Amino acid sequence: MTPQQARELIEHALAQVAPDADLATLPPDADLRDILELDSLDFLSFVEALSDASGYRIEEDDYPAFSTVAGGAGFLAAHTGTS
Amino acid sequence: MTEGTTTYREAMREAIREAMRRDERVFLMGEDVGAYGGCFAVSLGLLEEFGPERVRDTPLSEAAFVGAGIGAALGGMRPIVEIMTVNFSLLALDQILNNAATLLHMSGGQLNVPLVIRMTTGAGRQLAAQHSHSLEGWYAHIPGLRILAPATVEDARGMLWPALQDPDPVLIFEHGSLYNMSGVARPGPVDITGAALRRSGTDISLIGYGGTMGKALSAADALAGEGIEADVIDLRVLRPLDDATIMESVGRTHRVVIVDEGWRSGSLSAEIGARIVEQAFYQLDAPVARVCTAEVPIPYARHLEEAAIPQVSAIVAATREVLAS
Amino acid sequence: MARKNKARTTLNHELLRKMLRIRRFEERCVELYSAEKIRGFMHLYIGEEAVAAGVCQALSPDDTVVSTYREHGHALVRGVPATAIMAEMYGKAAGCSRGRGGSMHIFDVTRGFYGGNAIVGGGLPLAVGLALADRFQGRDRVTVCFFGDGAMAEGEFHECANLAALWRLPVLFACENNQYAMGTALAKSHAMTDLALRAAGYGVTAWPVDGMDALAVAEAAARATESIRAGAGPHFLELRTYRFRAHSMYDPERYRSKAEVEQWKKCDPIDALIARMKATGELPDDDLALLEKEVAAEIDQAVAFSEQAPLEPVEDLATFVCSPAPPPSGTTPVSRAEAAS
Amino acid sequence: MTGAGPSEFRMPSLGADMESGTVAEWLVQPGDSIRKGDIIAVIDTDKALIEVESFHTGVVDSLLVSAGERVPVGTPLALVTTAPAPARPSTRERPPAPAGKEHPRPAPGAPEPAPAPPSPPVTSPIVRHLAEQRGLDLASVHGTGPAGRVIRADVERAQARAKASPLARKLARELGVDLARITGTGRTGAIRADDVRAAAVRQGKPREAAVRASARPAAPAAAERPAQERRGEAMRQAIAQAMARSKREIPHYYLATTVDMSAALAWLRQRNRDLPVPQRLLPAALLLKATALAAKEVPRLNGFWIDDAFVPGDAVHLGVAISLKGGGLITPALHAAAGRELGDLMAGLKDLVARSRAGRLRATEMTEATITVTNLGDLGVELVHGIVHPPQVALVGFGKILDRPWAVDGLLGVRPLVTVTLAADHRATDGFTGARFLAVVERLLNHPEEL
Repeated sequence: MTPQQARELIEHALAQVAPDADLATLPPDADLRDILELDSLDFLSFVEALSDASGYRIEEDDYPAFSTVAGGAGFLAAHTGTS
Repeated sequence: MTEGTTTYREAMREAIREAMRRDERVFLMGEDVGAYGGCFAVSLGLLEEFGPERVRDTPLSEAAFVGAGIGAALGGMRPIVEIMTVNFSLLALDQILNNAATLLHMSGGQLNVPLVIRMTTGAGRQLAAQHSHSLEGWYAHIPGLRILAPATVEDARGMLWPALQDPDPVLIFEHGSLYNMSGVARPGPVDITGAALRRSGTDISLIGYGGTMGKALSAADALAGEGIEADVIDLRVLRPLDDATIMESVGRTHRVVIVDEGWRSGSLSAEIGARIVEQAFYQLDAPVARVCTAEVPIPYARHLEEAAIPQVSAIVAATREVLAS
Repeated sequence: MARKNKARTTLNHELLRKMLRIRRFEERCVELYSAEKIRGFMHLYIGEEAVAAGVCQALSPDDTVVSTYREHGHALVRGVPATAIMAEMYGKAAGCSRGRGGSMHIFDVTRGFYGGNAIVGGGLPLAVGLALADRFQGRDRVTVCFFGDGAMAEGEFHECANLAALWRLPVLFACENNQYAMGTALAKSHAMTDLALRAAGYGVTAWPVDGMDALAVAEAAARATESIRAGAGPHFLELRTYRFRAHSMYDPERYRSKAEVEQWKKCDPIDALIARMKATGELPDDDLALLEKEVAAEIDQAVAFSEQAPLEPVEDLATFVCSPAPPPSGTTPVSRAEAAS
Repeated sequence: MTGAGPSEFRMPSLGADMESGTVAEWLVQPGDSIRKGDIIAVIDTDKALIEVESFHTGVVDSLLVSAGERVPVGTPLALVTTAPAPARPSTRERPPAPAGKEHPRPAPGAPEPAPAPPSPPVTSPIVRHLAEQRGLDLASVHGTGPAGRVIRADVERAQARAKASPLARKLARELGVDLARITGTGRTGAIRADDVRAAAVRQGKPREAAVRASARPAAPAAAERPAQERRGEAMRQAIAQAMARSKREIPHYYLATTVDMSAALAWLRQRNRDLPVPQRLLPAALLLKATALAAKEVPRLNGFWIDDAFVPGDAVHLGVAISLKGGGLITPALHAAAGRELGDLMAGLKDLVARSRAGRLRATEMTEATITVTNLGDLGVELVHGIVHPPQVALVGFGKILDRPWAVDGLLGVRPLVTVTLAADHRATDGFTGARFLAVVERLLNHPEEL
């Protein structure tokens, strides 16, 4: 998928765990846990939703890449086939 | 009797003597109160001190001399009328109920009846059915009267004077089993408006008066041996009842046993039970229990009489029952 | 001219005035009862006025009276204001018993009038006690106790006659023998109908009097009270009289014949006295008219007063059950009761 | 039919501070068959929207309070007929049908003069049917209708009433305890005050709850403010009350120990690798399980201090401190945590957190915790000095799992460490007991396979 597609997937997943957040204004390099006040359970839910939507199983070792929107989009784009 | 103590009988006599010394208007009237010294020897020696005018023997005519007491009170005197025993008071019931208790109201507040009527009450002395009544509860039914039941030597000594100061009629019921009881009686009046807590506990409220007080306290002692701590309330004043003291106790213990030597049906204990239900229903953690006299005329034979009237064992058993229910 | 007549007052005039006040007052009471202004039991004295008038003629203002439930007459002649009596029957706060007594319980302690006792014989012990108090306090006073022939059957009469005689108390037992205890004729309830004789059996000086003759009653009462004041102990007058009306407002009078009543009405004490006074010239027509006018005015005024008098507030229902002042309190005992020994 | 009578479904007390609640939503209608444990309504407390469950199996007879109505705790909300649910349409028609038409049910073989027996007591067919359904003899029911007629309410009342002392009734009302759920210890089965207190304890309701609650001054007029804001303030008040009471009454002692989490995290990582993402475990699950097992092993810390005595919990119900997104904190219970599989526990935790934040907790979850765990590690906190939630006697705190220098066998290495703290009520236990507890936690975390 393209970084843009990945980004949309991430925002969609985030919307599920942080429904009140204004994702449009979210800086791409902001730490998600800090800015959205996600705890480990929220983060796990986020990963779950994203794994489900992207079809890619995000391992725990991959978690650091998903601390920002940009990082996550890059990771997914890199690890899924570009079509 | 040890030093400084006196008997209930002597305390009552001393109270009469003191009242007659303090107030010229006070006189004692009744059957055999003079030369005989009183049926229960309460007034022994008073005739010698005060003479036959003020220690006045009457014919056997309860209606006349109780009514004359009322009339004398209307006329400015402070009579003490002794009725030998409560059963004879029935012969004067008309005067007590229809005159003493009603005159103030019926006259629109014009006529006070500052009269004291003393009488012996209760069973326990093998006197059989006509001399063993506990009818104080009946009298406590009547508005306009104050009903006192001294259970201690101190109350026997201290209740008479304030009773004579009361502008309204006061009936004092002396339980026949108490006359020989000894104790310390300080001179001076005692309160005649409220009940007294004779013992403090947390598990049950034992409510009694007069002749049942000693039994209630003995029961409390026995219960303490089982780890049950009883509040023991001595009503002292049967009319008007001191609701506050009763409800305060029930509020702490949530359980009640009322001990009443009257017959159960329509008794004072029934009134108290009803008041507890009216005023402290939501404090109750068990039904109100009563230990009353069996509904029989009091028999003569000792074992039958004992079976008929409230006993320590029955109070203990009733308490256990309440705590288990 | 009327003024001049009024000033000429004799014993007969006084007795007549007393009796007329009772008669007219009670006649008005019947009217008011029918109009439902007065309720409860109401017992009328009409026919017996000579007794109240005559006995009370002998009393001084200090003397005390204990009466029965047929006591309007006694109260009126002892000076209880007609306004206070009428207002009481209206159940008004201005009634002498503040509306708590009604017809049967007229009290006025300031006039030594101790009621108004609706228990037959119930007032007798009070009279004995009042006399006993007088003895104790050294007061020179007579206590009159009115009661009916019915009370002579009650134990309280016999106890009290004995007690008063035993203690030689200054009591005048005024027995109004109107022949009926409610609806029971004297002879049907007493084996021995000579009531004075029975009283004498207790050591009480006693005699019968014509209770339809006010003057005779007054003279007997004067003799008795004089003797009592002299220390002779209680006296008993059997005052033979008759009530012209029913026992109470509910009484259909099945127990006596109209003829008997008519017979007694021929002895109407008021008519008899008027006739005697007219015969002697003591009572010109003008005087009688004036007297009637004065009595009517007094009663009119009592009715008017009672009509407009306020009721006792219901909030005050329980006043006068016990005295307002709490009894003096001593120390509250908290000590443990002594074990019975 | 020998079914039990109707039961009142009452406004539950969902916490010691709750005085009243609003029925936010009914999830059942009259005529619906329900089973014990079914969620039948959503209650808006001052804290949250909470799903409340039925304690009875039966048929919803009638709803007594409509959605949006605010009523005091203990107010009957619905009547549930607890007779075995008959097969019938889920929406029951209830017209004033003529006798015998709606419920053609004469007892088999009973020569009953149909349709309406003329013998007393006079009553309506509907009421007769109701009585039959509940196995009630109408003659024994006191009628309060016109001319002593037995009306519906009389029948309902006749069996809805548990045998309980007046004091027990009052306490139950104040403490929000359902008398129908209590077995009385009186000689004839009567429920007494102590039974209610014990039940309240089981539900984690302190004895003084009602007294305190009612003594609290009324909140300022709140009608015009948003519900969220009111709820926030009320929750602050509730927390303030509970914590102030804790600090006032509970003599706390505090213990801490640092646990090397390397074994636990390695085990977890390995396990998570083999599990589908939705079943993945968080370290928190291990910490909770370790706490639950330790509480089971050291039961003196699992329970309540009531009336100067320790009352042990019937199982380990872990109160999990959950911060709400809008601010505030609640500590719902993970029930019977010691006996649950890790995966189950994890799922339970996720569900609990989700429902807490959605305001959909259940009554029992709000009231039955026996020991509380607070985990502030997500926020970077290293050490938690907690305050015990009365009437519980212990609170376990976990900090953040951090890589730190750590000496192992004389050599310095970097290990993931977590500081575990215990705040405990010194009235109930001594430091020795607390130390044992922490030692068990450490041992379990060192041997995650035992979890």
